[in-house]
Amino acid sequence: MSQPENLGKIWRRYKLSKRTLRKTMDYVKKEYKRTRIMPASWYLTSYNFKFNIAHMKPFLEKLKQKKLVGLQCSSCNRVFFPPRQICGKCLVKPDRWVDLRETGRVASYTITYLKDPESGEVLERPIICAQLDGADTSYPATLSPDVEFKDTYIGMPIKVHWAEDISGGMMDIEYYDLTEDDAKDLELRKE
Amino acid sequence: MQKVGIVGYNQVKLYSDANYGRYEMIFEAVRGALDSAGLKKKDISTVISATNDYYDGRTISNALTVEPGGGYLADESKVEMDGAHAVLYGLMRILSGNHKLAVVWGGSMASSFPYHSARLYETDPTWERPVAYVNDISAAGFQMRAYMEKFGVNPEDIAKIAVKNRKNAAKNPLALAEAQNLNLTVKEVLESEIYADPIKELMVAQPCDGVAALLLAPEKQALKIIDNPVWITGVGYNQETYYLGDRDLFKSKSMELAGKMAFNAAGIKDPKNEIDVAELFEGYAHEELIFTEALGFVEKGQGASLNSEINGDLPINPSGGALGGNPPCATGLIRIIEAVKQLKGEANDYQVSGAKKAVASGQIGMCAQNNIVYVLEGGN
Amino acid sequence: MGRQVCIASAGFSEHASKRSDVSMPELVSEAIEDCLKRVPSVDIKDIDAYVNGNMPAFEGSNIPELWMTDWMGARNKPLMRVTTGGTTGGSVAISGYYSVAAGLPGVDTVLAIAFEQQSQGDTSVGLASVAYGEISVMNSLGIPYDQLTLLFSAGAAIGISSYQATNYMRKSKITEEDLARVVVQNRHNAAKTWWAHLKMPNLTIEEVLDTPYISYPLRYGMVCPASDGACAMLFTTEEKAKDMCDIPVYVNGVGSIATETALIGFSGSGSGQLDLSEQLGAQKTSELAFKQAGISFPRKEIDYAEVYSPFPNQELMWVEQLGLFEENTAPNMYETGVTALNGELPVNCSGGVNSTNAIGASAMERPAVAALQIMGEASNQVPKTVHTALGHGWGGYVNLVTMMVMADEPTRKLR
Amino acid sequence: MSEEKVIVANKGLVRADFAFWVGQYMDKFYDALENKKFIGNKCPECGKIFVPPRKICGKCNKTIPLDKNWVDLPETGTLLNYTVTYYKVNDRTTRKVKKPQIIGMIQIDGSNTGIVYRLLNIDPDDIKVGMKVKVVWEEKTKGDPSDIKGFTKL
Repeated sequence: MSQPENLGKIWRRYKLSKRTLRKTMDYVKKEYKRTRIMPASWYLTSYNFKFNIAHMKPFLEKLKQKKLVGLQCSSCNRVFFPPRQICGKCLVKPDRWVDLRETGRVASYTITYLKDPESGEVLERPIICAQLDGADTSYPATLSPDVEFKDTYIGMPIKVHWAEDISGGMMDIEYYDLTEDDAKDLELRKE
Repeated sequence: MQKVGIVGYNQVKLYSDANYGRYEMIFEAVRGALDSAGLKKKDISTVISATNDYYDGRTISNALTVEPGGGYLADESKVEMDGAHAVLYGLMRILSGNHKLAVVWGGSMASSFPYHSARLYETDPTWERPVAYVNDISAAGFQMRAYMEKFGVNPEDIAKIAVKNRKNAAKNPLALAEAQNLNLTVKEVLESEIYADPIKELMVAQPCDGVAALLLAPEKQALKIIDNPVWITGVGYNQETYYLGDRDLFKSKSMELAGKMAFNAAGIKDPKNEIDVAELFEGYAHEELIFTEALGFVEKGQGASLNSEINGDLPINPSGGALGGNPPCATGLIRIIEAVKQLKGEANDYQVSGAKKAVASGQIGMCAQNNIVYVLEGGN
Repeated sequence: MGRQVCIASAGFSEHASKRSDVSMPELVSEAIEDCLKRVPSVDIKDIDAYVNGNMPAFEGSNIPELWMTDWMGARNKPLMRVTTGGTTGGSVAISGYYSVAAGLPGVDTVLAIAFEQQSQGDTSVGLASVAYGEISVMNSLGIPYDQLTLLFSAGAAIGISSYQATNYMRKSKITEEDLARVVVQNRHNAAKTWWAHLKMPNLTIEEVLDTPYISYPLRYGMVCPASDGACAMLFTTEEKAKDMCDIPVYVNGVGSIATETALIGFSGSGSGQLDLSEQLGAQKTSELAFKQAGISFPRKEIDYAEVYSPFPNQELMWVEQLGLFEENTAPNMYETGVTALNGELPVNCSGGVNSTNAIGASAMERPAVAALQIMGEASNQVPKTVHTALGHGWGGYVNLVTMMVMADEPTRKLR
Repeated sequence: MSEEKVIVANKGLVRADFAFWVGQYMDKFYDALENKKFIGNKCPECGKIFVPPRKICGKCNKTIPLDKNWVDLPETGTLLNYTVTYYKVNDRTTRKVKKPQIIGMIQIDGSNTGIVYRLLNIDPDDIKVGMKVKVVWEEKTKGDPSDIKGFTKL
């Protein structure tokens, strides 16, 4: 079995090879006769996606006051953040609001490579699954631009960074800041 | 075939533009079905849904409905056909002995998608779809003309069916409000807008929003859950060839074969006399006649002569049928539910007196290319 | 209730990135031809019923089985269509099994067909359209579109797997080399499978690691291709199967337990799947299937496994989650050759989804290959005798799993 | 339910484009259409002639070889069925058009199947099932289904 290694180190080791941009890999190919094609389109623009977001309203109201609340299922006591309309486990509508703190953990993360549409440069951006302390669910969010992407790790403590203009939407949590890690018992700590 | 019990059902009222979110509607249907049987979420062992990626506007239309549909940690699958086909899969799972309670739900929101475009995607994309002359509208027109030409049937006879079903729908509180009309006349039907000549607008089942759910259980368990389950004693399904030019549109070969299979399974020799009520998924008024004939209730071409009113010789679609509201992916399932209501005596205003055995059908495809038939029997 | 079900045959069409020489129904007919070739006593007219499926939004055709009726020989035959996204193939195979197990009068021999011609479609839009509805609701919650693009760029299949990969790498403390090793084993195996897509007989770990990242830690060279192809399986009753083939393969356990959707969840409500490498659905599915099959010690009793792994980390995850290996030991098994062709428990000797991915068909190819391994007729046949095997499928929004456990003798108790 | 609802309905944002491979049988057929000709292929067992051609005869379940059994067909046919509709269904929306279009099912002489196309320059009252029709080609053919402009009275 391979040696346990720090992910950051692995990242650095292969960082160079990332630049080689070797896009083709040879494989045994067989050519097939090309026949005509008939085009068709699926216009999703003519679809309406209908949702009832009544259960989100109190949550959005609280966001305006820079307060975080989760919706709790009174049957299984799971706390949903963002609020969820139906608890699938119990097949009931959760109806209890609980206050949540602004701190949380990175439940999972990945680093994406998106081309900047203007400059054409490939941007590296870590995307995290953030789980707030006290909530039983996580959701995809962004990290503070100050955080080096290679410093990301699972279990990393984070804190809500509020946007300057609060509008009562999910984007009021602009991103998550890194906070001091005081958990000594964490299995794999950042070295 | 061993019989399988229907132990609960629920249907959300049909709306042309429902004040519902999609997940909410599914939740309401499934939760209601469970409540109707007095069961809880943990009792569900398998969930079969009927949705369609092109109707819901998303790939894997069942991926996000797992939770509202009761599928969390249940043996879940999806049938991408009519709701009645989903019941078939639920039935198979129960009959295999692997499962003790199956939830079957189906439905979509026609207010959210372009129905006719989605139907167009069913056609042969290498030949018919680019020019779009074959679509559900023109296919239905061909079918009605073929039926009329072959048997010399008048448009009035077909309009009568539309009148009957829309009048019946008026007695059904869950039917689509737009389809309910107690004072409709044949003349009004014939003078409504041309849809695909000879089909007029009021002969067409209007797509609408709706979800329905049904609970199935094996015989032994069903009797523990409720006192008077309705039994599925026979099922038959069949598909005929695709190209309209290859088919005899004046009859429904697939319905004939499906009916034969179902009656054979249920041990029914003389459907005409043994069946008390039928709930057929008629996309258009004339299809009810074609199906009635295909199932052997009347001779070919004589469909119009049958008295199919609620108090008639063989009541057909006392609930109003699909003309009383056609939520894609749920309509066939609702037909089964309506048949169950008749057999349990729960149909109130449109109850057929003394119904013991019923037939329910579902369909999919141009001119009902694939049909499915159920034979249901009342308890005790 | 119920009856024993056997797999009598399985067949494939050739897979390639562009099967531009055939239309969708013609592709399907190729797989049927190959399937029936193995059972000379069976004519297409002997098929009693059909079960079908593909991933429709990837190909732009709604319910294509209506159109391809004649090509499948399904004219005037019962037909049911089952689709569940990535697990479509597995779901179709399972519904083929149930069609026979139910014992409906006149339905004994069932042909299950799964197919995909991805080169026709817009896979990226297809994949993203899983979440279009949710995008719209998240818009209403105040998340602008450009932000969503960023979040969702890591939200499609590859994005989800990269989350899984980071979680798994953290737990088992492996390097990217371990991931590349899995890829190399798969592509080498694919080279010996006649219908596979990415046949790379000389691939090395270094070559894989020399490709750019798509989404950390997954590299271009580690990712499954998009293929065109079809797969067919013939299910029938015990009695009939004995007449049809030498070694009928009994389907002893099936399962398809769904769990909570991952990442954004439904209507943008997040997910309770916190550790994506921990798959409750897979665990419950294997529990159910093994229970039906009477298997208590999967590690000892399973001789061959085909798992659904478009990405290498998944292969490592699944073999653990399905109960074949102890947690976090899978990478070691790949390093020491336990999972190789001549190993103790060979995995994915067909090259797996990592080498051939016709999405709708992929999850069916797993049980199909597993069945052929038991029959001794697989393209890349393992040297040892295979008695019990499993075929697994994964898909949906990381929440759908299918599994089929099969053996050369019946162990399912009829209840 | 008494609780208040807040329904949001948002449009989808994109469209997906597809390109269907027609396969070698249809490819030959479109080659012929491009040259303003009809061809079909014949089932070796039942002798039925298909327009457009198919790989497998659904009735006999026989594969028709690609290189054999091709038949040249005339430009004339018989009207099997027709309908008049104001609806024009295309991929985008369901449009209602001002002028009704007549859609007919035509059996090309010598073939055993019906194809569905528009009927041109015919008054709806003059149409009779069983009447003879003739193909009208598009001036510039591209080798796709739109090469056939429609059919008109012979």
